[in-house]
Formats: sequence, C-alpha cells, structure tokens
Amino acid sequence: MLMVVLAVLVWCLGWWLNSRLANSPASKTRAVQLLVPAIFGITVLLVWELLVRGLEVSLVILPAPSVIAARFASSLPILWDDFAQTILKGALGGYVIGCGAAFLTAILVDRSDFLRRGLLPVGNFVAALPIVGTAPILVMWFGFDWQSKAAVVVVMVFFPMLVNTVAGLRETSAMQRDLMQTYAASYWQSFFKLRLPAALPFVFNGLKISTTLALIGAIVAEFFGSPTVGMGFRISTSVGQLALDMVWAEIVVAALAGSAFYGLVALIEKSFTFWHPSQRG
Amino acid sequence: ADDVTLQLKWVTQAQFAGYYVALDKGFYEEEDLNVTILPGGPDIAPTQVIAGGGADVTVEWMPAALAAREKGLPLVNIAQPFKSSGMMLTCWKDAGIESPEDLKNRTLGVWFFGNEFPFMSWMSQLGIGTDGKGENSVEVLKQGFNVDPLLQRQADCISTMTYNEYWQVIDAGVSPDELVTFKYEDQGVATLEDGLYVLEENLENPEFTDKMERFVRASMKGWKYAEENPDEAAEIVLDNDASGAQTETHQKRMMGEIAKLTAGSNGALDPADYERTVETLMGGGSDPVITKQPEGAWTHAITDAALK
Amino acid sequence: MNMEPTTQAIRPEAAASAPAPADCVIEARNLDLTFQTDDGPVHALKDVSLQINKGDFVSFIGPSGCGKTTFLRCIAALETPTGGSLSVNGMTPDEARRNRAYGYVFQAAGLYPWRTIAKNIKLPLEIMGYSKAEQEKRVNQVLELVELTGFGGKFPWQLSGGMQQRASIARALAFDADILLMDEPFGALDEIVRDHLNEQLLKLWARTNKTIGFVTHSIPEAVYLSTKIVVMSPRPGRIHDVIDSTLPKERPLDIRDSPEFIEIAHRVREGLRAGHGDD
Amino acid sequence: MNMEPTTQAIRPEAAASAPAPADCVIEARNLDLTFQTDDGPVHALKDVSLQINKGDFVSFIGPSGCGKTTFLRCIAALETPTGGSLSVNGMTPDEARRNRAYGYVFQAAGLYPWRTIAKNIKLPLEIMGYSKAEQEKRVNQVLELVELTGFGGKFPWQLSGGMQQRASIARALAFDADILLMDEPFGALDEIVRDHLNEQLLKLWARTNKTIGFVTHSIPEAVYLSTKIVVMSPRPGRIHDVIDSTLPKERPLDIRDSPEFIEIAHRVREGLRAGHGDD
Amino acid sequence: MKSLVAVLTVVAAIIALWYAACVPMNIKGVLDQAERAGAEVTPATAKERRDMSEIGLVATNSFAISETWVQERPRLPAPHQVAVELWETTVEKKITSKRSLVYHAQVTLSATLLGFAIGTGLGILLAVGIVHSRVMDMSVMPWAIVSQTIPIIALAPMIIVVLYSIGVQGIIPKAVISAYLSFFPVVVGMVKGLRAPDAMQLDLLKTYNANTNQGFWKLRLPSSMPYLFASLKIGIAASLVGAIVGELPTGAVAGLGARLLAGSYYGQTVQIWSALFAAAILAAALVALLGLIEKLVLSRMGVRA
Ligand SMILES: Nc1ncnc2c1ncn2[C@@H]1O[C@H](COP(=O)(O)OP(=O)(O)OP(=O)(O)O)[C@@H](O)[C@H]1O
Ligand SMILES: Nc1ncnc2c1ncn2[C@@H]1O[C@H](COP(=O)(O)OP(=O)(O)OP(=O)(O)O)[C@@H](O)[C@H]1O
Ligand SMILES: Cc1ncc(C[n+]2csc(CCO)c2C)c(N)n1
Ligand SMILES: [Mg+2]
Ligand SMILES: [Mg+2]
Repeated sequence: MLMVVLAVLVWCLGWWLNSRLANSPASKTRAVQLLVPAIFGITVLLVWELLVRGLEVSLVILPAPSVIAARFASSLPILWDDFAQTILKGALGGYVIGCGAAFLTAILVDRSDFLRRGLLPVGNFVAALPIVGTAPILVMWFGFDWQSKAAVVVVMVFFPMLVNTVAGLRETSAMQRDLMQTYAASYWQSFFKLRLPAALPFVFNGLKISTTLALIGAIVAEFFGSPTVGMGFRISTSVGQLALDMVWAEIVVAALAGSAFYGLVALIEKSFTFWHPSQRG
Repeated sequence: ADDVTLQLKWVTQAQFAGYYVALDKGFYEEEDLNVTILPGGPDIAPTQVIAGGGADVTVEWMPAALAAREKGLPLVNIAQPFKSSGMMLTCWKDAGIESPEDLKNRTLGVWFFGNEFPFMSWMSQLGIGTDGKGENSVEVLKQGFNVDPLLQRQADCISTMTYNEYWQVIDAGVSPDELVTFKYEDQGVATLEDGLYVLEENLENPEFTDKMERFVRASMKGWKYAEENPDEAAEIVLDNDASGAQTETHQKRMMGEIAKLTAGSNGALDPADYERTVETLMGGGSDPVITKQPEGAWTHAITDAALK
Repeated sequence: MNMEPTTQAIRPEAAASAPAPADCVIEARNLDLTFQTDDGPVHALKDVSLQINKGDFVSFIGPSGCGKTTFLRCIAALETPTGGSLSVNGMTPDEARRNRAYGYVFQAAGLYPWRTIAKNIKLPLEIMGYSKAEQEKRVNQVLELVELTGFGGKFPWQLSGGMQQRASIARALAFDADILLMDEPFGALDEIVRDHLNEQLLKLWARTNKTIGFVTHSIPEAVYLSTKIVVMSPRPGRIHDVIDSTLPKERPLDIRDSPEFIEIAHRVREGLRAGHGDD
Repeated sequence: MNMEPTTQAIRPEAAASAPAPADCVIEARNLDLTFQTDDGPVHALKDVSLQINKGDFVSFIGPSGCGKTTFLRCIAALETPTGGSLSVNGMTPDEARRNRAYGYVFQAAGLYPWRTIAKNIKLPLEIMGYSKAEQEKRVNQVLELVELTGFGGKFPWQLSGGMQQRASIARALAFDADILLMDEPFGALDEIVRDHLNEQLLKLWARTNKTIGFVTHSIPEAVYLSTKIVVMSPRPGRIHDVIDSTLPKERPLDIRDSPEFIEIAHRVREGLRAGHGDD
Repeated sequence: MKSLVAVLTVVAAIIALWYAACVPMNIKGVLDQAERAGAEVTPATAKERRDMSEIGLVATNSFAISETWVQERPRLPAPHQVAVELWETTVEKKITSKRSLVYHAQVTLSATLLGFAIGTGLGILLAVGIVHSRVMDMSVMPWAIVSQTIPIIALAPMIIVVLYSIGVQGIIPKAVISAYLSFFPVVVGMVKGLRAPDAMQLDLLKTYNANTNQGFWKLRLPSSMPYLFASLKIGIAASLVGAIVGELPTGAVAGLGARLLAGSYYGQTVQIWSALFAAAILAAALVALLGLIEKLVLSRMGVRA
C-alpha cells in the first residue's frame, strides 16, 4: 500500500517538475526539450516499478523495470545476436530492397499517366492487406531464415513508399514545370534538376514511415517460423517459458532500435531537405 | 452453480473432446458447475493465463508445467486423462534417416513456445547439440503452425502429433511409406501431455478443491463417453469450433487417435509416469529443462475424491 | 509525357504563315484560344492581332482573367492557340522555344529552394549545356547586372522578395535570348521596391536592347516602362486599345508626376474602366 | 493557453500614464519594441510617439519590415511594447481589448471557409454573447453597409476576393467598436477592385465616424483615404514624417489626378525614399 | 472512366502475371503428386527435384503446367481458385454459418469498429491535451512515437492475458490492440489539425477576447476536420490489422484472423488467400465509407473536399 501511495506521489512530483520546466522561459532550450520527456519516462518507470512491487504483480504477468534492466544487462550477447538477425539482416535488408524497388517503380509509374491511374488504386488495395496474413505465406516461399523476413518487410514498405514517392514527384508546381519547358529541357534533365529534389520531402516521409514498418514486419514474421535466433523468436519462446523479463528486454531493444533508426533517417532528411520550410523551422 | 474456467492448450479440436462432451452432454451441469472453456492458440501460454487469474484450471504438458514451477509459478497436476504421449518426429525416408543417430547434421522443425522441452531432453540424452549444423549437431528451425516445412522440404524432419499433424502430412498426398517416424514413447523419452493443472495456493481452499473434484469427475465422464462414442464426440467438437475450419473427417480420425492416448488412464496420475517424465527432463547433459527434483508438483487428493 | 500537357506541335497553317517584316519579332494574326473545361469552353483569346518589333517594350494590362497570361504563354509555346497564326522570330512558337529564343519570368520568383542563387541562375545554362567556365562567367555577369553581386552563395529564402525577383530575372537573362517575357514579375512586391526594380529594368532594357513583353496590373508601372501599352478586355479576351507611348526613352522616376505621364495613365485607366465590369 | 502567446498584462507604469486629451483615442509615447529571436534581438519599434484623435483616418506607410504591422498590433494588444507607454481610449491596450474597443481587419480576408458569410459575421457576436435576435439584426445591418445584402448565405469561396474583403470588414464592424484597425486589407486585390473598395471605405467612414488605423503599401491609397499619413522608416522602425492631408473630406476617385493629390503623394514618396535603404 | 480502364488494365496484367507465377511456384508439388500417381516425371524422384530450379522443371515437364492451376494445396493458388473460394464462402453459405466469410468478417468488423472508436477517442483527447498543454506536448509526444516502434504482436498475448486476469474477455482485448494501433495516426493528424489555424486566425479571436474554449469549438476543431479525416482513414486500416492480430492469440476462435490462422494451420492456402482478400476488401470498404462521410461532413461545413 505504501508503495502505491509512493507511486502516486512520484507521479505528481514528476508532473509538477515537468510543468515547471515546460512553462519556464528556458523551455525552448535544447536541454529542457530533452529533459522533459526524459523526466516523463523516468516517472513512468518509477511508477511502474512501485506499482508492480506494491501490488505484488506476478513476475510472469509484468516484471518490474529493475528486473528487466538486470536481464538486459546479463543477456547482452543473446540480445545482440537477435538484433543482428532480425534488424540488421531482416529489417534492414527488406527496407533497402523494398524502398529501392518502390522508388524505381515510382519513377516508372510517374512517367505514364496511365500506369499511375491504374497502379495506385491497386497499390492502395494491396497496402491494405494485413501482413500477418502474408507472413506465413512468405515464410513458406522464402524459407525460415532472414530472407523471408526481408520479404515480409518488402511487402510492407513497398506501397507506402511508392505512394509517397509518386505524390512527391507530382509535387512540382505548374510554374516550375513551365520554366523547364521554356528551357526546352529533356525528361531526365527536368527529373534530376526539378522533380527529384522537389520530391525529396515526400520520399523521406515514406522512408520514415517505413522504418517502423520494417521493424514490426521483421519481428512479426518470425512468429511464423524462424531459425532459433531472432527477436521475434526470442519473444515468442520466452513467453512460452514465462521468461517475461526476457520478453521485455527484447521489446526494449526493439524500441531502442526503432527510435534510433527513425532518428537516423530524420537526421539524413534534415541534411537533404534543409531548404524545405518544414525543416527551416 | 459454481463457475469454472478451463484454459485449453490449443484450438478447439478433438484433442480436448472430453471437456466439450462433458459440457455438451450436461455432465458439468449435473455437478452444479458452470464451465467456460477458453480455447488456446499459438501465442497463448496457458501457464501465464492461469498465473494471471484468467482461468481456474488449465490443460498443459507436464514439461511446461514443471518448468513454470521452477520459474516460481507453483502449478500442481490434479488429474492426468492422457496416459501416453502422442508426440513424434516425422522424417522423409528418402533423406536417408533410419535411426535417431542419422538425425545428426540435419535440419529439424521443432515447436517452441514451451513445447520444445521434450525435444531438448531427447537430444541431450542422445548427446546431439542443437546449435547448428555439424558432425554432432542438428539445425533447429522454429516450426510454425503447420506441416509446410516438411512438404516444402525446408526441413528433413518436423515435429508432429500422432493425432494431428501426421495426418495433415498424409492428407497432403504423402503416402506413409515415404515417411519415417520416431515416437517419443518408443524412444523412451515420452513426457506426460495434456494434464489438468491448478495453482497450488488454491488447493488450500476447500471450496476450490470441492469444485475441482466435481470438475474432474465430470470431465472424466466426458472422456469415457468420448472414447466410447468417438464419432459423436467429434461432432460435438465440430459444433463448438467457432472458426469453422475443422473438417469432419479430420476430427473423427483425431478422436480415434486420441482415444488410444487416453486409454489406460482413469484420470489419476500414475506416479511412475511422473517419475519417468522428471527423469527425462533432468537427465541429459549440460542444459536440462529442470535442474532439481520438483516437490509437490502433483496431488492425488482431487482424483481420489473424484473417482471413488 | 507529363512534362508537356498543353503544348503540341503547332498546326501547319499557322506554321506556314507569311514571314513578318524584317524587324518584326512577334506577330499574331487573328489569334483565338478556347479552353475546354468541365464547365464548358472558356474563350480566353478572341481575334487578337498584334505586331511587336525588335527592341519594343510592350506592356499588357487589363482586368483579371482577360487573357494577358494566356497570350504571353502562347508566345512562349506553353499554350497552343486554337485559331489564327502566331510567329516568333519568323518561326512557330514551338520552334522558337526549342531554339531557346526567349527568357520567361513568372509572377513569383519561382527559384528552387534547394539551389543557391548562383546555382539557380546556372540552371538554364546546365540544361543548355554551357561549359563550366562559361556558366561561372555568365552568372557573375548577370548577378552584377541585377546588382546582386556577392549574394550568389545565398539560398533564395535568405533573400528579400525583391532580391529574389531580381535573381529570377537574372536567371532569364543568363542565356542569349533576344526576347524577355515577363508575367507580372513585380506583382508580389511592395511599391517602393517595385519602383526601384522598374528603374533597373528600364536601364537593363536600354543596355541590352532586348524585346520585352510585360504583363502588369499597375497603370503607373505600364506607363512608366513601355513603348507600347496593350489594354485588354475580358470575356472573351480581346485587345481593347494599343497605346504608343510618347514618353522619351530616358525616364527618371519623377517623370511620373509629369502631365504627359498623367495623360497616358488617364487614357489607360479609361480604357480599363470601359472594359471592366463589376468585380 | 496557446491562444494568447504574446500578450501579458501590460506593465504597471504604462497603465499609469497620464490620461490623454479629451478627443485623443490612441496615444503612444516613446514606444519601443524589441523582438528576441534566434538570430539576436530585432528592434522593430524605436521611440514612436503619436496621437490619434477621434474620427481620424490614419494611414501607416513605409517599406517592408518597418514596423507598421507591429505598431498596429501593439494598439490591439496583440504585442506588448518593451518600452514607452501606450493608451487606447484612456485604458491600457489590453484593457481596451477586453472591452472589445476595436475591430481588426487583417491583410487576407481570413473568413472561416466552414461558415457562411452571415455566420462569419456572427462569429464575434457569438463570442461576445449577443442574443440571437440581436445577432440577426446586426448581420443584416452590416451586410447592407458593405453592400453585400443577399450574400449572407454564401460561403466565402463562392465570392470574389473583393467581396470577401468587404465581408471581413463587415465582421469587424458588427460589434460596437469605435476603432477600426486595418492591416493592408486590400493588399491582395487588383487595382481596379481596390479603387472601388477605397471609395466604399471612405463612404463608410463618413457615415460611421469611426477612428481608423490603416496600413498600406500604396501611396495613392494612403493619400486618397487619409486625414493623416504616417510615413515610417526601418531598422529600427521609427516615424519619419506625419503628413496632415489638405484634401477635402469629400473625395471622388478622380481627385487623384488633382495637383493637390499629386503634391501630397510626392511628399509621401520623398519621405519613403529618404527612409528606404536598399531592399 | 479513363481511370477505370487503367485500373482494369493493371488488374488484368496482374492476373496474367499471377497465373504465370503459379506455374513455377507449384510445379514441384504437382510433380510430386504426379510421381505418386505413377506418371513419368523427369527427374524421377522428389529428392533429385529438390535442388533443381523451378523453371528447369517446367521445361522438362511441360505436361504438368495446367495442373499447377488446379492443385488442392498449392503454394500459390490461382486467381480463379481464390475467387471461387471467396464466392462459395460468402454468397453460397448462410451468413450465420461458421464457414461463411461474412460471419467472420462481421466478427472482425465489430472488434475493429470498437477498437477504432476507442483509439480515435483516445487519440483526439490526447491531441487536445497536447495542443493545449505544453507539458503534455513536451513529455507525451516523443513517447507516443516510441510506442509505435514496439511490435504489437509481441504485446498482444500479454495484453490479452493481463485483460483476462482482470476478467475482461471477448471482444474487448481485440479492440484494445486495435485501438493501440489506431490511436497514433489520429494523435498525429489531430495535433496537426488543431494547430492548423495560423497566427492570424488565432489573433482574430484574441481581438474578440475569446476564451480557450471558444477558440477550440469555433476555430481549432472545425479547421482540424480535413486532417482528422485523413488520419481516420489510416487509423481504420490500422484498426483492422490490430483486430486481426488480436484474433491470433485469443484462441483463434472466430474472425478473419482466425480464418487466416486456421488456413495456415491446415495448409489450406486457398483459404488463407481468400481470408486475406476479404480483409483487404473490408479495409478498402471501410476507407471508402470514411471518404464518403468526409465528403458529406466537409461539404455540409462548406469546406470543399
Ligand atoms: N488552363 C486553363 N484551363 C481553363 N481555363 C483557363 C486556363 N488558363 C486560363 N484559363 C481561363 O482563361 C481566361 C484568361 O486567363 P488568363 O490567366 O490569361 O488571365 P489574366 O489576364 O492573366 O488574368 P490575371 O490578371 O488574373 O492573371 C480566364 O478566364 C481563365 O480562367
Ligand atoms: N513575432 C516576431 N518575432 C520576431 N521578429 C518579428 C516578429 N514580428 C515582426 N518581426 C520583425 O519586426 C520587424 C517589423 O515587422 P512588421 O511586420 O511590423 O513590418 P511591416 O512594416 O508590417 O512590414 P510589411 O510591410 O512587410 O508587412 C521586421 O523586421 C520583422 O521581421
Ligand atoms: C506454433 C505452435 N506451437 C506449439 C504447437 C504445439 N502444440 C500445442 S497443442 C498441440 C497438440 C496438437 O495439435 C501441439 C502440437 C503447435 N502446434 N504450434
Ligand atoms: Mg495572369
Ligand atoms: Mg505588415
């Protein structure tokens, strides 16, 4: 009971601290902008810890953060192997292939109005396919190793990327295109000098959406068959063995990897589209 | 009536016919019980459900139950309707596998999610490693929901149950002559399957034990009825299958095979079988499933009262 | 495919029109243009005939929707007339476009935000295949011409609106086109900046002797700049009046307070009012 | 919270400033305003002193960035000065805002596209809690005032730009504010429509006897409309000149060709040029 | 009209490709069967064929090509097989039958809609909080993004067990998962939408001395509508995926997810594919429905969609 009361107190304290920070004049500084979410995160972890202990929640239902942290620290080699298998091979492999193929297809589609009219609705329809359904099929087709995971990722990221890129390539204004006409520019000249740069914000939007999709796709696909390594494998096996601390350690890895992946793409985006109003602040 | 929730280990199929028959035929009602049957699924760990209080009693395999016990979740076997194990390894004959020794350097499909323990014990007893291909090791795949890895020849052998997956291989057009099977029973590494487990702390509550006595009595009545009327039992299972995916032939055949496994059990756990299971799980090399002799992992209290 | 939604090769009879007099750069005869829209046809230009000679500074003025832009776009081969004939430098407009006969300046500066000012000015040069050294030389030349020396390394959004518009003019001047078509280039700027740019444009015109077609909404601007003012009226777009300016070539800014100027401005305003309905 | 990012209660010494003369509606004394930006402070207003009397039509003119908008926003309590004192109707600007002492018209009409014209005009009335019947009455009144009777049921995008701008003026007139602040209300319109609206605005002013603060970039517009023209100069924004108009109250459109008009326009232009650096 | 022709052409091309792909995909299975039935097959045994390329097998056993489109358990079912299965399980079965896809779609649909409602409600509330409170904006928003990098299927069984343990069963656990997936797009879109009014529009209200509440109802909410609908369309598709994921561990009792799983479990590829298509059709229909509602709402609001 004491712990529960303490948890409520911690929550109030964290919120109070954040209110002070967020409404202070310093709230626009970079430090505070990082500090506030950090305090929020730490508060949530503390409350979680206290509630789990205070309410004596069973270890096999929800482990406390401290237990998860301990497991994380003691299982680094396993976590690394799983990370390499799932993220580096499956997710990243599929991401590169899927986004690359979508980009090339987008150029093709964009060249022909007919294709664009025909392919985009079909693409939207296919994008609505729940991948949980395609995963067992793709495992059957591409085997148990990372190739099938990459295939699932390709299927997941292809259409969001395609739709974004096609939209981006059409982003130029009539005036900008007319300008190219007055120069009697060829297709590829106007592609590289106008349409591609103008499309970049959209392309990056697609790339960003695809990061989380890639991660989720690779992990989910492992539930449908995998070698005895991988984050999805570990999660499902560990649930069966009631090793919930291990499950959460893997979830932490997924969240870290996902955020880092997303952050990286966002960083690259910043350096490529520095000129876009949304990046100029 | 008293409420009882039963968590199954897997989806609705003839493997659990006894419980569905007891429900359908009103055996539970006769015992003044209001039973809810929760089907399982690929990602549901019955042990976790019972730990969370989502069910009163669950159908589980003993290796998983004992492993959970070591993890600090005190599950107790209160009844054991299944006498023998239905687990086996099914291999392509043309892959050149004749004896367990030939498994070395092969790719094998294995169920995980707490169902890998019997296989791991067996391999460690054979002294075969499970961490990749090699002279003295096998490559293990986490087998999905179906028998595709064998049919697609992605694996040389896969895990099957005598009553289920084996027949799916046959249904896919493979003739039994093309296959070689290794039953865990025959290999002497059989572990107990499909027992009824409850939380130890609940057994201190007389009301609960009373409920369980009535539950086990009615369930065994259901099992005996199912054994005697396999076709009707299969129909009852089909009626209860909400997914509409099960077929009549498959369930009738499954019921026939299940009856072979339940035969010889009156519901009470045979301590000898228990000893053999524990021995199998503890035996063998470096990585045993359980490390110390379990205490109080089973009781006859319920069956004694229920079956007298 | 997508790049050329409106322009097709001009119809043969237009191409075959009689060659214009020696110093006539642009000649339109009975030009007609009807847009087919979802709400039915829009008659944007009707029976427009006009001659523009070498070195002329021609302003087009008229109420919104009277077809000023459309006419300029026809000359630039960005739009295809549905009737009449039009020749540019004695060629069809499309041939002229392929020969890069003109520079076009749009209402908004339309600089590419991902390129610096210098790289923006280089854009047409890159496309037309000028050598690197030549590109460099010309960029410096035109930057000086529009008084933007030193700003080549800046990005468009780091410059004021007026400077952007000057850069876009520099871009149109960078390659050797005798004709400069400008569609309300100063429409978005404030009056003072506009005055300043008007002055500079006049100087530039005097120095380069280009032929300029200039669309505007502002009466003083039209009067101040032009040798010839074309007043248009809408529905369908026709030429209402063509006024030849009596102002001298040398025009200080305060010529705008002179009676001659006010007289011409008055005539333009009358012409506009006559052609203009209610808003 | 987010709704009021810039306004805090005005500083006490400003509030305590000596009351202005009886018919002085707006009084600024040594007003100073510095914005703190990422690139360092921007001195937008420096030492601005001005009196506006009841019934005045005051235009603010000056190059882009000279602080016209900022000054108007200070009066409207949308911006807080960092120095000097400012009183509106003898109150602090923020008190005046709470008392709904003024109507504000922005450059773009800024009508809500999801509301009809009538509902747009009702918006301030709803917020200020007028009764339904009163709302109805006033909407009809002001629609008539701006000659939009019959258009109340239309959506903004079904109207031309000029009509939209009139509707937005009607919105500012609908509630009883003696002061009308207008920030380049006609900046986006073409010259002919603009002339028309200028005429109507003058009539409206004559009829209602409101005090009007009007920002513009156009010299003829400023001269045509105002009783007092404030010429500002930038970096930091100061008042360069205050010109009291000698034009009569009654002003037909062609007063703009009169020598008096040209004289005043000339003075304004000179003032502007003097204060205007390079853009 | 032009679009329709284009779509039909593309669909026709896809179907043709699909039929072509069936041949190499299914050839091994067909040859195994043929071999068992005693036909002449080259090479003769499954073991030899195992490592051969599919194209090579097609070349040497061209007699088997037509068989690849009618297999009972193909690796890739032919389009007509899926179409026939879809027809039989929707039109020819009673809707109440457990073998009717309509029945299963309706089960999934109810979880989807409930989850969508919860997710949308939650998303809008969060967005309102984020827009009006700097603390929430700064502390919650980054974590909302992180939450989406967590693979839901890892959490799904645990969510279900935790909800079981507090006695919640049936449709709710599925709806919770589906809400988890749909709240995010709604938060993002709604925050964007509620912040859509520009400084001028906000200033206008300030000159009227309007309070926060009036600002919300009269300005922020109406101007967020187009954004809301755009994100609702993404949200409902995500909801459907969530409901399907939620059906997998709940015992795969009923619903399209259960159909998928059961199909996979028994190697019924045709059944998997028809369930997949049913799900995609359902998603498309839901999105189209939202598009229709959007048109209606926005045009009633006078905003041209
Ligand atoms: N691509 C088009 N399709 C259909 N109608 C068009 C098109 N372009 C222009 N129009 C119509 O043709 C008429 C003339 O348009 P244009 O743009 O030439 O007018 P403008 O004189 O340049 O007007 P503004 O001063 O507003 O720029 C207008 O009624 C316009 O709506
Ligand atoms: N919120 C702000 N933060 C920082 N600087 C600002 C802000 N508002 C205006 N400024 C700066 O203050 C100066 C005066 O701006 P203001 O908008 O008052 O000019 P203006 O005379 O209205 O110009 P324009 O004619 O372009 O509308 C400018 O340099 C401007 O960049
Ligand atoms: C993913 C997956 N995990 C475990 C099992 C094992 N299993 C649980 S109950 C049961 C009885 C037979 O159906 C079996 C074999 C499986 N089949 N699929
Ligand atoms: Mg135009
Ligand atoms: Mg301004």
